[in-house]
Amino acid sequence: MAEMEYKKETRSVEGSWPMEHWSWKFESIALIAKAREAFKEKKLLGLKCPGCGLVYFPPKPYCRCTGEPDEWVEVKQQGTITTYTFTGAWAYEGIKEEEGPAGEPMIICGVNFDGSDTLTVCILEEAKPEEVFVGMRVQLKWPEKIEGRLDDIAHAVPLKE
Amino acid sequence: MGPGIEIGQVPRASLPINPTFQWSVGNWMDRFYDGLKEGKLWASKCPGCGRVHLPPRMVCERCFTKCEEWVELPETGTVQSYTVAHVKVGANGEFEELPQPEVIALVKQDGADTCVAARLEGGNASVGMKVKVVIDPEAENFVNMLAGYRPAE
Amino acid sequence: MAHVDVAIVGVGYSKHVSKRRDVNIAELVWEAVSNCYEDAGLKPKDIDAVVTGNMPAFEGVNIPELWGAGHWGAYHKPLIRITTGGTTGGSVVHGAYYAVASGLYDTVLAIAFEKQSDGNSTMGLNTVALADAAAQFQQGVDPGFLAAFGGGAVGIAVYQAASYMKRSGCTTHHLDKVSALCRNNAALNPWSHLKQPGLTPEDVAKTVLMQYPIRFGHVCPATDGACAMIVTTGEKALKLQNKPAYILSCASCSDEAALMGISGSGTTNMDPCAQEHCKLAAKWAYELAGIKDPRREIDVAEPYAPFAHQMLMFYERLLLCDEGEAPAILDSGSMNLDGELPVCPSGGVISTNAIGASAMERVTEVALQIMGKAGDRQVKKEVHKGVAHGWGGAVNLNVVAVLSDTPRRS
Amino acid sequence: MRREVAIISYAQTPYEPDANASREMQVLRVAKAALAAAGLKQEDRYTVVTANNDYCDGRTISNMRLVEPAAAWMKNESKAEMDGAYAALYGLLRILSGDHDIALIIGESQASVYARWLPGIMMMDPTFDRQRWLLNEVSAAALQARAYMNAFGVSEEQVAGVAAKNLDNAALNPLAGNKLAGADAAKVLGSRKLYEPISEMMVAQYCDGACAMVIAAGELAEKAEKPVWIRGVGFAHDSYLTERSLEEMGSLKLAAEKAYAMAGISDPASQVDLAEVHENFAHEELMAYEALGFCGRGEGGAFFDSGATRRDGKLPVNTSGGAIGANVACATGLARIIEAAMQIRGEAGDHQVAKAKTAVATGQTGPCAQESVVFVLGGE
Repeated sequence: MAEMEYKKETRSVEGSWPMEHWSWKFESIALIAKAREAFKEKKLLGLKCPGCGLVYFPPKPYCRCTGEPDEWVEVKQQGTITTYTFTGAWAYEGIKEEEGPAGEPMIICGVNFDGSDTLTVCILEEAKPEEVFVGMRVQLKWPEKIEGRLDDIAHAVPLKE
Repeated sequence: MGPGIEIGQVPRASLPINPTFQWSVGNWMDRFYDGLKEGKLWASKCPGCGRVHLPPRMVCERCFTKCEEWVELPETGTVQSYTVAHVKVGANGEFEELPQPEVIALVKQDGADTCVAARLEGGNASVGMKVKVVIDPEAENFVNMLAGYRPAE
Repeated sequence: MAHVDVAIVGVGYSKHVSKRRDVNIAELVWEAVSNCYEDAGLKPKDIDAVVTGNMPAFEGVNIPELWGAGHWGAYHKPLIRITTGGTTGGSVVHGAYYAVASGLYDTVLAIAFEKQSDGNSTMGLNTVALADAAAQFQQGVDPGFLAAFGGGAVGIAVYQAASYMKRSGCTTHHLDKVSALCRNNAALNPWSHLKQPGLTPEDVAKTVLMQYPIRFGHVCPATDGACAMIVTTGEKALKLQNKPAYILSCASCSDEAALMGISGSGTTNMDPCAQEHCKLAAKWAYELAGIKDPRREIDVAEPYAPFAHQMLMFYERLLLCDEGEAPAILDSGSMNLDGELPVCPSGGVISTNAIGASAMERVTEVALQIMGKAGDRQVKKEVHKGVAHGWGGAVNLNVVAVLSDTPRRS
Repeated sequence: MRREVAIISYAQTPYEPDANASREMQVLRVAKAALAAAGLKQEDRYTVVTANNDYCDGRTISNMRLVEPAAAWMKNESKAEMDGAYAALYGLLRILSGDHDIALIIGESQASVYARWLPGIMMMDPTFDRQRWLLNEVSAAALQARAYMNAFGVSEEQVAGVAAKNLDNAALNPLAGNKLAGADAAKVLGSRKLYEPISEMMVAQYCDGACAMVIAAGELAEKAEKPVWIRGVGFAHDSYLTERSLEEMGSLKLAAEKAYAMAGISDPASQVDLAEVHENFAHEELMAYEALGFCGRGEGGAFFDSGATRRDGKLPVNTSGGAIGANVACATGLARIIEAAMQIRGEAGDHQVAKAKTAVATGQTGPCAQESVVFVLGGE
């Protein structure tokens, strides 16, 4: 029996995870649908946990304290940046990027709106990367046409106090 | 849900995304498929305890020895178990009726110590029945080159 | 009730490269397992239980132990599969530690692996959040925004890095220095994936920016690789090794997923770099291990840092210094192989990342340093105690293990 | 064992084909109920071990989003990607180490989320069987059934009889989702043929649900009103289904031997009062009688015919309806442990058996019960 020689490249079997046949259930979609309705009246609705008082915005059906948030409370439209990043090519800290990620520069930040204890992610407009810092105050910027979409609340501008 | 909240029917969401994979079969299965290309059944043999694996395995699990010995097995084998299938699993994971029943058998090739799961032609089957392997070197998917078995007569 | 001492007596790795197309998953793992048996001088018959894990999204195989474990000497043995994403390797070590410490299984084989070339690594990571993406698309979020806000291929790390740099005064130059330090250490480690001897921070600064502040040079590779480890009781260890590495303690802690609320909800984990749960896990581990002052008692650290900033950030969250001190400590040279507290002497996850295995490889690397078996990458100072760490999920899962050359003083 | 560990409390959701709740809310409900029943609050020190599967949940790192629902926020949490009984075993190891005194164990999945038989196909050998698409959990079990029935002359009526027993028992279990009072062998044999000899009613249909359990040593166990002590535990891995004899459940036999040795049981048939067996298919319960030592090799059919395993028999098995009554991937084995504990505590309501001092519960993972875990439980 000839000594076994080893190939570097052996056949590959093709396969998949047909995730299109999976479907998930979310109470949160129903809760956020109510919040999205309120967007049309330019209102932000968070859900307060009876167990520990935390306010989730956008709303969430369960809390880390194992309570089930059940009281709608209005959340302010000013907030604080808790974390951020920039997409697209840009010049920062003096380093000019010849080739960098495609797309025009965008500042994406996590915003904690006053009156809530959670973060939601927004694109910060009317600001340059150098101006952004954790703790920066921002103001929600509604789109011209508010259709009650989740990304109606995805834009903010620096707060002029 | 809390008193102030009633959800009614819980909403659902899904996504038309299917991650794909490409599993390298390794040198033992690659040699198995090379053999089938020439109409041969190559099985790995354990130098430690003599167990013969078909499909071949790099390591004999019984004595944890690398199986670098090979044996070519005859086309005949014995049905260890079988099932008459009335359904198959559809792409969505649910059962679909088969147009007519087909037999799936676990066959131990003469000289092998492990089994191959494959279709058994001819409709009637019994445990201990003698069968012959059907090899299709031109199978569309190489995993089906060992196409199945038919009664040995 | 006296504590059952748990000691590592064998470590085994497979080769770590970007593509192993000459082996299947089970065969790749066999390489690490057989090296481990050899290192320990043991055989499958000596093993009382097997603990295994990987992150199945990368291979698309559900519970690969069912088909593969025969290749690993697990025939007819008790086997349990523990998987927790990025922390899997560490969670598997914890499983093996508890199995021995329980008094029910004296000698346990721990196995962690990933064969990322069998799948698509980016898609594998995406499957962590596709369910939530599905929900968000349905509520009016377009895929482009989701991809950008999700941080693209680098995920939440970009937000974490930005926040950390603001909190600690860490600059992009520090990130470049971390990559250079790790990749040079990796060059001395035969089992590492990326070996770039002589890499300088300036070289790293020239690599393409992926998303602020993370460059290609600050990010780990995708690796095919496996790791195996044998642990046994302190008593049996001394018959096999004159200097076994004891696992003094294991602790993990989980927080709410950072940044991305479920399906669009808000999340209370608002600052992905705070990592309070990492501090808690470290605190618990040090308490169990009897360590009062980690920054003086710990001799070597292997934080899990697939992204450069994480080596400094987790150095702080492992309570080895105060908040914001890590960049200065890096500058002082203390983290080098010849420093007071060497960090990632193995080259770290930024040089080698077979995701399922990586958190175990942090433990095995600390063990090799303690046993004096780390070859060219053995640190200069004498190593008595070390800490190994892993993070996973949306940076909301953390595992810590504390190792020592002496058993736990009860 | 180094420490006496007891089951302190437990909770189960109703088991339904398509629950009107997400997996997160089902986990939250059982976690809160189990903690409350043990008199525990989130501030108390406990470790959490969950059992769930990335492919069943359709979520890689399926435990990542379960941290808050599993009452595991800021807790020492881990996950076994197998049946919930393995999570119970792992929780036990954590307590026996002395590093933990209390463990919350949770098992969950939802058949309404995943493509029913695909996660099982994804378990098959990716270099051969998987894309040949012949082997799935049911066709593999059919090959097992044929091998067993042929080897020991077990009839389809006997297998159907087990399914009928469990469907009838399930009618007395308010949580079971799959029940048929007065079911008989003929009804079962008349159900849709899938892979002979397996017809639809012999299959433990996957459904939605979750269950949780608190186990503890030390103060909480001593203070507990009706602790159910864990006397013995064992688990074992068997070879891939094409590389072993399918005439017996090898891993269950090995696991049972270890658990019995630890519990000091030498003659299970007389020392065990009842069993809750994780039977994914009716024929597996007959095979389990043999693997668990309730009768000799090949005598499972006769043992069933003797009526011993009926609700009023000398060794009742699956009076809860078993997996055929309710089968939640990653939770069914944990539910068996809970049902056995309920019997010992006399809390099994309509399906309570008279004599329940020593009970056996089993869990399995993988095609043809490739991986098995056994618990032996005892009252005071």
